[in-house]
Amino acid sequence: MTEMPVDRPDVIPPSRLRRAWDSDFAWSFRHSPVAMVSAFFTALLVLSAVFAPLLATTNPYDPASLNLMNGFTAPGTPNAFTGESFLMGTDDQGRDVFSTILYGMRISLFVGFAAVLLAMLIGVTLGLVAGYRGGWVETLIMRTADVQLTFPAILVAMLIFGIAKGVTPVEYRDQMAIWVLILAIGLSDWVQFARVVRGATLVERKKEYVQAAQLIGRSGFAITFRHILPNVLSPVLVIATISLALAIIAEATLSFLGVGAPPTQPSLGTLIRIGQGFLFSGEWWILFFPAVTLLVLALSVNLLGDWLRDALNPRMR
Amino acid sequence: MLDLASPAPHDPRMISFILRRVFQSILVLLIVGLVAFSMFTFVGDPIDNMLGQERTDADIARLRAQLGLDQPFPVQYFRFLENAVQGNFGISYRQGRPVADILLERAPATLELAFVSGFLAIFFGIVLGVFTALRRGTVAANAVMTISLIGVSLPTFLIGILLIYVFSVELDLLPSFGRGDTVNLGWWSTGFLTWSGLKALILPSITLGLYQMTLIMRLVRTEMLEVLRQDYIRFARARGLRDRAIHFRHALKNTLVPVITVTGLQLGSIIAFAIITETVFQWPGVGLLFINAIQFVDIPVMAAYLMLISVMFVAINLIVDLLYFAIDPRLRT
Amino acid sequence: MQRFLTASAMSLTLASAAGAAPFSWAGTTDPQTMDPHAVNSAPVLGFLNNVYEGLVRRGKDMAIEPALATSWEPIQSDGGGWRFTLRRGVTFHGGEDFTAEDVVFSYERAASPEADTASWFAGVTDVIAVNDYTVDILTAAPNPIFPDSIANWMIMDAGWAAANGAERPAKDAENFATLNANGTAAFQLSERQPGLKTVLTPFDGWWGEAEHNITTATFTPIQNPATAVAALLSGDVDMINPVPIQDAARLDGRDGVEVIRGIEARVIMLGMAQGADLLKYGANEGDANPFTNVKVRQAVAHAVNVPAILQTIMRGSAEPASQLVSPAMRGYVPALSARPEYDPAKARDLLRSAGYPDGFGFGLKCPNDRYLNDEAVCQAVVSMLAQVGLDAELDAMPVRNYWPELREDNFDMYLLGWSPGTFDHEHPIRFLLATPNPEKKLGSWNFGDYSNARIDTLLPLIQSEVDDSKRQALMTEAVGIYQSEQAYVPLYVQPLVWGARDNITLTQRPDNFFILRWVTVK
Amino acid sequence: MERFDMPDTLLTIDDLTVAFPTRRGLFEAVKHAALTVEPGEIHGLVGESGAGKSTIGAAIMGLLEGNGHIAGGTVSFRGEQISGRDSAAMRRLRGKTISMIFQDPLTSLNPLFTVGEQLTETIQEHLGLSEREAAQRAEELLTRVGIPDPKTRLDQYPHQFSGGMRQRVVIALALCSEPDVIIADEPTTALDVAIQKQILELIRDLTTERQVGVILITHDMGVIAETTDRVTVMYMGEVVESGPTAQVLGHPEHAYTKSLIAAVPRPEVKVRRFPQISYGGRETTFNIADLARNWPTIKPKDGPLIEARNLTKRFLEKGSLIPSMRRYFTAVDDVSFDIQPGEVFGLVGESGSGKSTIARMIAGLYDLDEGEVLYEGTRVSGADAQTVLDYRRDIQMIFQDPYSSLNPRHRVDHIVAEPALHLGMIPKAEVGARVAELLDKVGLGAEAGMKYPHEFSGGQRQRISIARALATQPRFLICDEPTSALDVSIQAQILNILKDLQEHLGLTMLFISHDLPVVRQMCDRVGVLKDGKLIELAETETLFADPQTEYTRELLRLMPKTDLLSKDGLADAV
Repeated sequence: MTEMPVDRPDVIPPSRLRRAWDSDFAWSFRHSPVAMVSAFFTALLVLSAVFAPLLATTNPYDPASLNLMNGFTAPGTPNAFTGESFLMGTDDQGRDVFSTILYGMRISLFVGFAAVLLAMLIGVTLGLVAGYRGGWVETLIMRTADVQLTFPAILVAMLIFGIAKGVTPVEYRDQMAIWVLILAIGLSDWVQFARVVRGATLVERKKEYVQAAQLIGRSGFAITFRHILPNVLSPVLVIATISLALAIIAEATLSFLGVGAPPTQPSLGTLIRIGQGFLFSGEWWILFFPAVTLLVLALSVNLLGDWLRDALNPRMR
Repeated sequence: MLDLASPAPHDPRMISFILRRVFQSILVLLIVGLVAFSMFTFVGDPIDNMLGQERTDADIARLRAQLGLDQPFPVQYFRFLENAVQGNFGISYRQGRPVADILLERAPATLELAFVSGFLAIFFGIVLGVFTALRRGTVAANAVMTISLIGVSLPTFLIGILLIYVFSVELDLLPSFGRGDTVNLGWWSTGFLTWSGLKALILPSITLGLYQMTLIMRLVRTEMLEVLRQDYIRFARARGLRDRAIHFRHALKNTLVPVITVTGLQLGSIIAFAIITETVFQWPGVGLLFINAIQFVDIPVMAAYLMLISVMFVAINLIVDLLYFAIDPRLRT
Repeated sequence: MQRFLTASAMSLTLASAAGAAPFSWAGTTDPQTMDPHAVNSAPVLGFLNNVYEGLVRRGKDMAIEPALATSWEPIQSDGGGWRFTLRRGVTFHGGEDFTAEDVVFSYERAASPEADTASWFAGVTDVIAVNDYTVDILTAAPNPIFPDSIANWMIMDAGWAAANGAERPAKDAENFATLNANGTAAFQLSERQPGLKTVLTPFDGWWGEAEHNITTATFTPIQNPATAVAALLSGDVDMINPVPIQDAARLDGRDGVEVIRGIEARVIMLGMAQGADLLKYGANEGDANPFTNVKVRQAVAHAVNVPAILQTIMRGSAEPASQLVSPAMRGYVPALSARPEYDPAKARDLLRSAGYPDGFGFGLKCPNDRYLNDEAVCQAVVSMLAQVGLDAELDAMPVRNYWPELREDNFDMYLLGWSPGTFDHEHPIRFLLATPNPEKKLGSWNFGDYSNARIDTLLPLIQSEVDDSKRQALMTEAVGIYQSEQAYVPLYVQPLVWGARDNITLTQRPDNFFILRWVTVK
Repeated sequence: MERFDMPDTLLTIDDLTVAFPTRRGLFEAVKHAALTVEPGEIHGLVGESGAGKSTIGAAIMGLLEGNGHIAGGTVSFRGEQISGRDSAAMRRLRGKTISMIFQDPLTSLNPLFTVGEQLTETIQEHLGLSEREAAQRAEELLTRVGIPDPKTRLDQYPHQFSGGMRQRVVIALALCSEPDVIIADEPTTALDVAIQKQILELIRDLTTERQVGVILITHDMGVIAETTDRVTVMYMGEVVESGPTAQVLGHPEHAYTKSLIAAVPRPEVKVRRFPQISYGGRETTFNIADLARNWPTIKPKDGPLIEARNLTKRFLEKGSLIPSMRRYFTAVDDVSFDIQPGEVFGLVGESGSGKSTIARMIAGLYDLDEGEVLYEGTRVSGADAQTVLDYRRDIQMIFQDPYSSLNPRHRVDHIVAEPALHLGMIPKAEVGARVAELLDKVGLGAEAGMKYPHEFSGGQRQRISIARALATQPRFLICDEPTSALDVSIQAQILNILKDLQEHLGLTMLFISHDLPVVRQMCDRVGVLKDGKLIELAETETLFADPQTEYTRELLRLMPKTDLLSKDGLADAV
């Protein structure tokens, strides 16, 4: 719209940082309070998860450090037996809820990120291949995707969980649980990536830069991954953000169904599962703090995804 | 040669398209079924649940052989399919009754719940989606958008528990579990015809529908904004059509085309998500049946449930395809 | 014994029949069948006790009392046996008369290979109808506790079963008796929707005198404990079993509801692999198995802070256990009621003298849906053991995976709960302590392969000793052995916590059976 | 500017300024523009992209996008100010008084409603007729805009109409409410030249017949010359010149108008170079002479460089599992031609005639269903890897769309270097220098390599494309509509570059275009394509002077006439 009829004289390019700060993307961020607030909370939570060992008052994963008599201490009030006091109280095992949340968030975020990465890897690859190759390959991939999409994610996850539990040697099950969670969520979540990437690839494939690459005999592999892939990443980024929130929730749900992280190394979801058992018994803090953390985390990530969707869609501006 | 290629009143293209889809879906579902069946081996061992505390190893071996559990799972799967084709889904290990009967008893509860939550999700999803699209950027729209996100930022089971806590325990307004009183219409038991049945539907259907509603709402909003940017909307404005006609006739119909696919698939996952809602609300549907079946390793029930879900999905996919043909003239010619 | 007596005495005083009312209750599991012989599980037998009756039954104090038999006496013959005199004038819900023929039929049915209850009759050689109201049950060897062991053997009408093709219980096919019932008890089945709802109504023709004032009784299975609590609080049901322990205190404080506490017959204990040569899990996987050393087992016993578990996880509702049965059981030895005190220093000393000054790592298996707060208890045990240097790797799983795992010996240590079906100390000795012997059906739940020749000798003596004081002496010796060898580490007796609306009066029996005829609604 | 409104002046725009707030400040898309429209008059609004002409149209309708608003001046209808009215008032005005036709008939119609539904809806909205009367009127309107069998057509959906027919429907829709003013925004840009002619004639006839006033927004001088009564020339939001069409085009006064007119390719005369527009921007240099010094001189073999023999390409139209059920569409049908070394060979035809398909077949992007392509006598279609590689090293291509032909996620130096690197034509160490040199030579400066494509304008991007093509020092260059997406002044620059390439480097070219005047300027020989068949092939001069087929004669007849345009600046004419 603002194209000049005559080529503009070149200006000296400003520094990379300056340009990034100046870009429409950054500008839209700086002018969206919601985006900034949610980015703040996301960063805060992610950082506190990463630095959990420094921030946490105890290591809830070290059984030797726990004192069962500290169990069910209310937030801020000293325990009747031990006299110890905890910011967010303790759970049934006498674990400090605050520390457990920090460590639990680590697991939730790790599972979330890894699962999304896995889903992205599978989905983007299959989507690219389907979109670029077309033909029966596309039919096969997309039909599988359809069935997968209609096949409830929880069922898929439970199925994978069941199989993995069966084939894993017993002694590795505890460590495996987290990887199985990642696999389960990742495998049930790839479809939307594949669909979006395929759609975008179909559009990109017809563009002339692809033909320019074909003209010089670049391989299909190089064209899909070097040329097309970078151009289909914006919607992928949006989906990845939303998926991250979904994966964290999915992890919680799977934990609720009893196929999640082990209680000795609780994730946020496991904490909520444990905590919901104390909803009627008056120990509200065991449920409340993890639930609020999960809500804030998922909400921030979702809001960030919302903003990204708008900011990355050029027509939305 | 048969004159199949010429345009017929019912386009053979549509029929062959649908047939192809059904065929493909069934094929993939059979494979998924096989994988699922192989899972049953790992869910646990039904034997301990079927025999009491005083069982012996010989009892275990005998029952195992009797149930065919000593066979490799492809054999078990094939036998299951063979029987299923003849309408025989076997006998529940736990209840000792034909699985088909059990499913038929339980299906109405799940279907009614899915129907109500699907309706809520679609209705409010579309209404709020249109609202947030048309009022984009206003405080009200932003509030709806943000609040709706809470629906996808908390796990379903927690929302259910919180709803029970607030509306059943603290306020004592709505029942905390179950379907209330039901009325039998033939083999179909319905909760629609009694006051307590309707009251019992409220919390579970909100719990189940909230997530889908949020998704549909956001999808409708995105699509609507996209459609509102189209030339034909600008042209409609240029012709002086009223906003109402433009928004609710021209824009909405175009918005619904992509929404239908996703919504169709979402309705499918409502039935799947019902597992969790039914567990929380003790809703006597097939989802609860499935969870119980897992707990007791009731393999015939699990297998039949997966088949039922699969068939439902094929059907939903088919309906979505047909709707597509109905709504989009470009596919018809 | 005294504990539940006081509980039931209290509820008795409150009982006063004032007007009739409907009653509804909820439990975790639905009785999977209405056939009293098809499945030997507590939910089924407990429920069907309201519909069917046996020759004998248990009273509010668990004591055996006459039911369909008015009296019984041992037969002095070669092997042994008991003669039962049947009650006259009893009719089934369908109107059929109750006779000796029904008892013989019910024996054949319940002892058939298709039945799950066959093991109750392992020692029975024959059942003979002497006349219409006398039945002889002959056993291979004298069995002093036989009447105690058949309290859950329910009598079904022979004619009804034959007419409906239900002569044998069915496991892999549907059967008329799966959905229908025809017993003699105070309540009859009027509606059955498996997994949804089961409705009972009082049987007018019952031989006994009704203590209850219920018009209809509706049972709904509610799997999720929180949902059940919500249902009770909102008045959707009148009674729930169980109340999650952690909610009990809160429920106490609520208007309109009441918590009924008692102790169950079930003892929760830790088992250890004693027959295995090597450790199977954890940091010391593949090393020699320390649990073969009694000092190590004793160290475990001293390391676990049972009072703390009872204080927090069990909320003070449970009692510590020193033996494999609770004090309420027959054969309990009051003299040996002391359990190893919590003493981490002593535990460390024991480990040091056993040659493990730095402790060792191993695997602990635990169910997560079998016993009250089982997983939390295991977690607590892990952290307590860690404090003496025992590094347990916890693997908690649903019970459907748990038993196969134990059967395959995939554990170093495990959690087990045991409730003696006969309410007798002999039961756990037979199942948990006897050297495993599949042919003699001994030690079938002795996963850790504990073996002691004296125990194996004592068991048959206990089984056939008719004299109570001699029997108790034998029992005392057995207990002394398994306590000193620390065959198991008994932790506590599982509590029973029920919740009811405060207008309900009921009796809680330690076997966790909910008997409707003791319920009154105000 | 002083202005005396005649009493029956329909539309008066006075001192109109339209502003869009952006984060870099207020952007004024239209600055102090003024124009009037009389009944029965077509007023042309011409300018290049970004001139603000469409914004004026939208401002009149009150349909400014986003947060655009009228920042100054007025729009009046029959002397009454309409700008600044509330949205309800504007809506009553729209359609009823002022109607609009958009560029793309494909997207202007709602795909989910029948043409009849859309017509009757609009008619009922404005004329308050009954359903039956409205349908009757809709049928009359379709007849009037020249759609045969209107009764059946009413029940059809937009996708069942061809492009030209659809634009007629759009016009019918714009006429529904019997408006007094019609704003036609590039109404024929998306159409083939034959259809364009018909549509313009239809608009002309309707204008006279109904005495409506029309604002015709276009970038095409030919359309202005042929259709309009008066013309307003815009440049960067400002009106630079306005007046009767013949006067403005024949005797432009403003420097911009002059340069714009000079840049228009003329079908009747071939120029050696296009005069450069020197208004408002700098003259960009292009130093082909330097490039020629390092250019490898290969003496061509005797005979044609490229031989296309019996090229045939079919596309699957309807798939089926059963081969006999499949239906194909023949895009290229038995086409043969030669291209001599050093020659510029043109292919012309309407959209869908197969010209781009042929270009892609020769470039090796499409497999051939039949026929073969020979390069210097060697068969390269379906040949072994080495032959294909050699061929690829010798050919390059310039694409139509400068926005899609450069990968937006790659840096410009990477884009330019890729072909040469991949084909192994320059050592890695020299790539940087070569890219910098090329970018400098095409007039972008070496530092352009550090940027991404989106930082460049369309013309600059097309220069990057050229730099990329030159990096491998090709002998044969395929130009697929290289300027059809560009403004006329940029087109002149790019065509000049191509002319230079041919002249200094002796490049052989295949030049694909739908635009006959451009072909006339560029090509030595021309082939005319119709429905995938090559129907005529001749020297350019011969073809324009003495077309042999009826189709070619028709194409030439339909070209917008440029007789009116000033001949100033065409000094270089051969």
